[in-house]
Amino acid sequence: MKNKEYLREDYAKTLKFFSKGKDSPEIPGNSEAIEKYRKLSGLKETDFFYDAFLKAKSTIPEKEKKPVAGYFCNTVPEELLLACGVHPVRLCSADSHCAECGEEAIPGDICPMVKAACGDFFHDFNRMMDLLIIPATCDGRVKLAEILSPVAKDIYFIDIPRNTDYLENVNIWEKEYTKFFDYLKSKFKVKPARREILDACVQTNERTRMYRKIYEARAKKPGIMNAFDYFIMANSSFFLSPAEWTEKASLLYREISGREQEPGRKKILLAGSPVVFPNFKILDILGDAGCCVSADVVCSAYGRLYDPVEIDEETESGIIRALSLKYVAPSICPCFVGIDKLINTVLDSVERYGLDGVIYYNIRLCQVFEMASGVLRSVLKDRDIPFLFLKTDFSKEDTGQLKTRVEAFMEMLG
Amino acid sequence: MNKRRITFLRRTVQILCLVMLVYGGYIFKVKHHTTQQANLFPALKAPEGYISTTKFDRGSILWPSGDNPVLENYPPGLVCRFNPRGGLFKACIVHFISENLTWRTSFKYLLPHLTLFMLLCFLFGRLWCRWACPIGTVGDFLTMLRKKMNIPSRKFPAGFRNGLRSGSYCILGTSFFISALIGVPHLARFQCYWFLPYCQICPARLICPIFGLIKPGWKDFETAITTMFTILAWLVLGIFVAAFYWGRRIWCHLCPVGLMNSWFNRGAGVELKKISVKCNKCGLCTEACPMGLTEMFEKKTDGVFNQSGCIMCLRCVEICPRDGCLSANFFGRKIVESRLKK
Amino acid sequence: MKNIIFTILVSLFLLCANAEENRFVIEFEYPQFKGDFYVSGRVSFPPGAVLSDKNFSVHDSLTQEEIPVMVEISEKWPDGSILDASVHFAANSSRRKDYVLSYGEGVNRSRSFTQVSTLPIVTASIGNSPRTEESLDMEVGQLIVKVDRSVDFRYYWYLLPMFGLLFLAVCRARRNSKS
Amino acid sequence: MEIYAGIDIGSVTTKCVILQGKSIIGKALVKTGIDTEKCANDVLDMAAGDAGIKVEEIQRMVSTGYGRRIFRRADRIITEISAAAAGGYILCGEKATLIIDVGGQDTKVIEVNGKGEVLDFLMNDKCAAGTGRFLEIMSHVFETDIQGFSQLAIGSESPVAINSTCSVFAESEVVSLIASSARKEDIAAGLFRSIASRVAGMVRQFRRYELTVFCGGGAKSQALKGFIEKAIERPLIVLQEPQFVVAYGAACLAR
Repeated sequence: MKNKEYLREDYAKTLKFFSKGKDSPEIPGNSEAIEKYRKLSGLKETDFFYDAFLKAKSTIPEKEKKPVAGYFCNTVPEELLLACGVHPVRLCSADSHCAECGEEAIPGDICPMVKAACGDFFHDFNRMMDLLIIPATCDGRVKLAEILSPVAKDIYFIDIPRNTDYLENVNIWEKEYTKFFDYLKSKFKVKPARREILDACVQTNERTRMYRKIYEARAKKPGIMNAFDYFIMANSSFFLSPAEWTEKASLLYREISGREQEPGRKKILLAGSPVVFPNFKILDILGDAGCCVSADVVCSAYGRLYDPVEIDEETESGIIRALSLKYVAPSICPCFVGIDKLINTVLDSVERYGLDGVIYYNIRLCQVFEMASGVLRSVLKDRDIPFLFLKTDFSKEDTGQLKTRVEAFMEMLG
Repeated sequence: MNKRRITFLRRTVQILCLVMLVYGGYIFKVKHHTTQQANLFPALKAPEGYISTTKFDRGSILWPSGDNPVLENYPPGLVCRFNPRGGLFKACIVHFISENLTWRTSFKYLLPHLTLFMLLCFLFGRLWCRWACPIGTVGDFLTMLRKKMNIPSRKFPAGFRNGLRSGSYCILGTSFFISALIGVPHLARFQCYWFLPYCQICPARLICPIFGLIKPGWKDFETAITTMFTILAWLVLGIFVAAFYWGRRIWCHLCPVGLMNSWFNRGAGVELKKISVKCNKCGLCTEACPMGLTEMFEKKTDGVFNQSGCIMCLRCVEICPRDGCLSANFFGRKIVESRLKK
Repeated sequence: MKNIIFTILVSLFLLCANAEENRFVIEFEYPQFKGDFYVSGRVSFPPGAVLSDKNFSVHDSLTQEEIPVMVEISEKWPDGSILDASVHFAANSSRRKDYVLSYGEGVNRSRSFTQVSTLPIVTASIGNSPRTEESLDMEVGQLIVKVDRSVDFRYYWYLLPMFGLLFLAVCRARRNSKS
Repeated sequence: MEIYAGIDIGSVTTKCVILQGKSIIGKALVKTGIDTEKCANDVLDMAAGDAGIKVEEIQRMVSTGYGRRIFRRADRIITEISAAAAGGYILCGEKATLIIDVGGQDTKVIEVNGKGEVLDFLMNDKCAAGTGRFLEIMSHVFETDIQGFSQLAIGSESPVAINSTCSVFAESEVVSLIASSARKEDIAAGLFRSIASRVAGMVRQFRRYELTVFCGGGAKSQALKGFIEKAIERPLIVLQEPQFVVAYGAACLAR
């Protein structure tokens, strides 16, 4: 018995054990949080997004009557999934309760986002969906794929080189995405025509366009939409279909564009780790200190929705290359090589929207984000742009300390 | 899928230029004169019946006074120059210089044409190549055909492109050398078939007359020299077709006319500017560049980045999804800048 | 820089190669008899060299005295310049002279005649250019090359904008490469 | 003459400074107990007694520090960072560029401009490493108080290398060093040096530290001052009673 070869199935029993007693799809505290933020919102049209969050887990797989694929990270090309008739759902979770659950399988000092993602599955193995796609972006996700593989229905692994230099790697991306597309075709037994991929691209581009309108409106007129609404809206694109999202967001845009800006607010750029519902701790703190998150460069909102697919040649290869140029090349995640992209984006946003300062939010134990902050800090200091680094996790114990910092930062801005 | 305004404008201009260059003579209905000597260069042969080969209009030439328009004396199919004698501009500078070298025409006669050529190059750089060049337009149709066939384009490494550029210098040098050699007294008795050596193998020789319904001299095998040139012309045409079909504008690195245009490119009036802080390094500009240039993507500082290879198609400006990252300027005045397509 | 050097070299090359040729020596054998006779020769020109029949004349090579000439144009280039012309002028066998045909923009013939008498005709060769139905072998090797020293401002003022443009282009290119 | 008060409710001690015009007329310091608000009221009464005035005579009060929101009588609440900047700036004059505040719970390094405004600041993480609390815990290990601990460190000639700055792990490291019969002085100096290098690391991020003011409870330790000076290769200015700088700054901001 001792010398028996390890098989993934050996671990499945343990995983099933972890999930015992937590198998309700509802995560405790989520609906209360949604109602709390809904009350803070002064907008009518955000109701749809809050409702979508309430129903997110239970309804989507049934409603769509389509196969559902779950994925992590920004580097999975949604358009290919849409073209294959699959409903894509981004599974990134940031729930402190889930993170605690996840600690049973992922002990130690690991990024709480990874733990939460794992704990999320222990809550509800239905979230495995028909296919789980995990791109090799950060180390935590790579190992998460292995840990979950005994219980997952199907796991696909996209291997993306760490260097996001277009010239060196565009062929690798193309190869990797083509492989992924071929896999999807054979798994779901479909043969999407070029037109169908193009239609999917049109859908996501419409979404991008609408997102940019809202993004710019917020940046130019501070206070027309609070940060909770904004992130709820952006995060709901994780599981809503692009067409539905665009439709509702356009209503929201119409509503906010009629509102007047609140004068005298300090405009802040939020950079760093992803802000994902329900971990709005950082937004709570910023809101209490009276600062207005006018723009952001975090991957759960800006990084996901800001860049469109621009297709140069409408051949299949051309489309797939264009997808890689949307998803991988402009990525500002510090997991990849290319810190200059992050810094340039921050500098450009600050200049373009006349922002007062930059707050860099770092989830504890995400080392790459923390390392990138040092360079950003030094660059911003040279340009006399106020910068604040906040390192925290999902727990509430350091709220007081963070508040002091944010308040001091606001006092510093005057 | 998106509204591509620059592409639409460019295609319109290209087709207009093609029509004007090929059928301009018919459209403007101007008189012109030719002789049977035109068969020296088969592409120049005018359609039968349209031109009287024996009669000519005495005294219609007024040189250099200004009352002969650019398109006077314009035979159809003669795309290589707008006006063979005395007009304002000869489109193909290689043809024009070769001819002058061969006939040992006084340098002073060159001056007006050279000045105009330089002026146009100074204003627009290599804009000609992507917006007006008739064989480029033909090549673009081939590229469109490939896209319809769902065949991916080939990307070529920088070394290959530089090699083509060196090849272009060689072709240009050889062409001028032969042209000049014909004209040297007492040196050699070249036959007239040798003259305009590049024009004899230029793909335009075989392509453009088709539009004018002229027999382009596809099988000109009368003497050894014409046979050689005809075979070479077919070879070059093959390279041309292959280059445009698979490599988009890779041919333009080899074209000696484009080469001469490109000398003025860096200081041209049409400027491409990049504000690199707005750039997110997605590489779309390089992906979309028909010449396969990478400098614009690599550039890390702000400013003008006209390169000698750039043909000013403004595709990069059009495709860039970052608001205001790339822009096309004319002597510092902004014409168009990149933004998200509506 | 490489390009600029290349441009300058090409320009120099063009300058050197484009020396102007505008004179032919008219070669013919003097007849045995004494008295007047016509010299008649056929001459071909490169395209663009001679635009009108006024643009060439015949001179006594020694005294530079202009000889009255009759010119018949037989063919033109596609651009309208003269390809082929017959030149007739009267000579006398008692005084042997060399005749030179000058042509080009700067030449303007003042003396010509049109009436043809019945004098004997001696065929001259001017610029050796045998031609067949399909080809024209222009023996440019037979030409006497002389540089016309008369400055023609009508053309040479173009040098000004040319160099101006070149200067501007180089300046702008340098500025652009600096930024 | 108007009278102002600044109350700094820190995690270890609560300080109060009463100003009349520009001069300090009264000050008081107590240990922060479990009832923070009572503590704040007590210290205010003590300071008023010190100044010889009644609490009602104070025109404006500003509270700062970790417990600033608990003290409800304050007219204005500011963060200790702004208060420290103001205090250090007013006490040292316009040339101060950097203010180091080693407090009980956290260590702050604040950059000020020529007008006493905060340009930038750094704070240590939520754990006790590099703070006054760390020194306190270590002095307990050596069975002395902070001053004695500091004196012990000054007597050292060759400080040992201590890697851990986490209070829990440093304690066990110290215990094992004592067991290996290292000199007590050297161990104490090693501990001070490890904190100093941490503070110096924060200071060096600012790149301009010509005139650095050192305040907060930690500034009372000569050893810490010496080690920070050695690490940043610049002299530090320590004010007379460094613990009151924040409270003084708060009182000044009440004006």
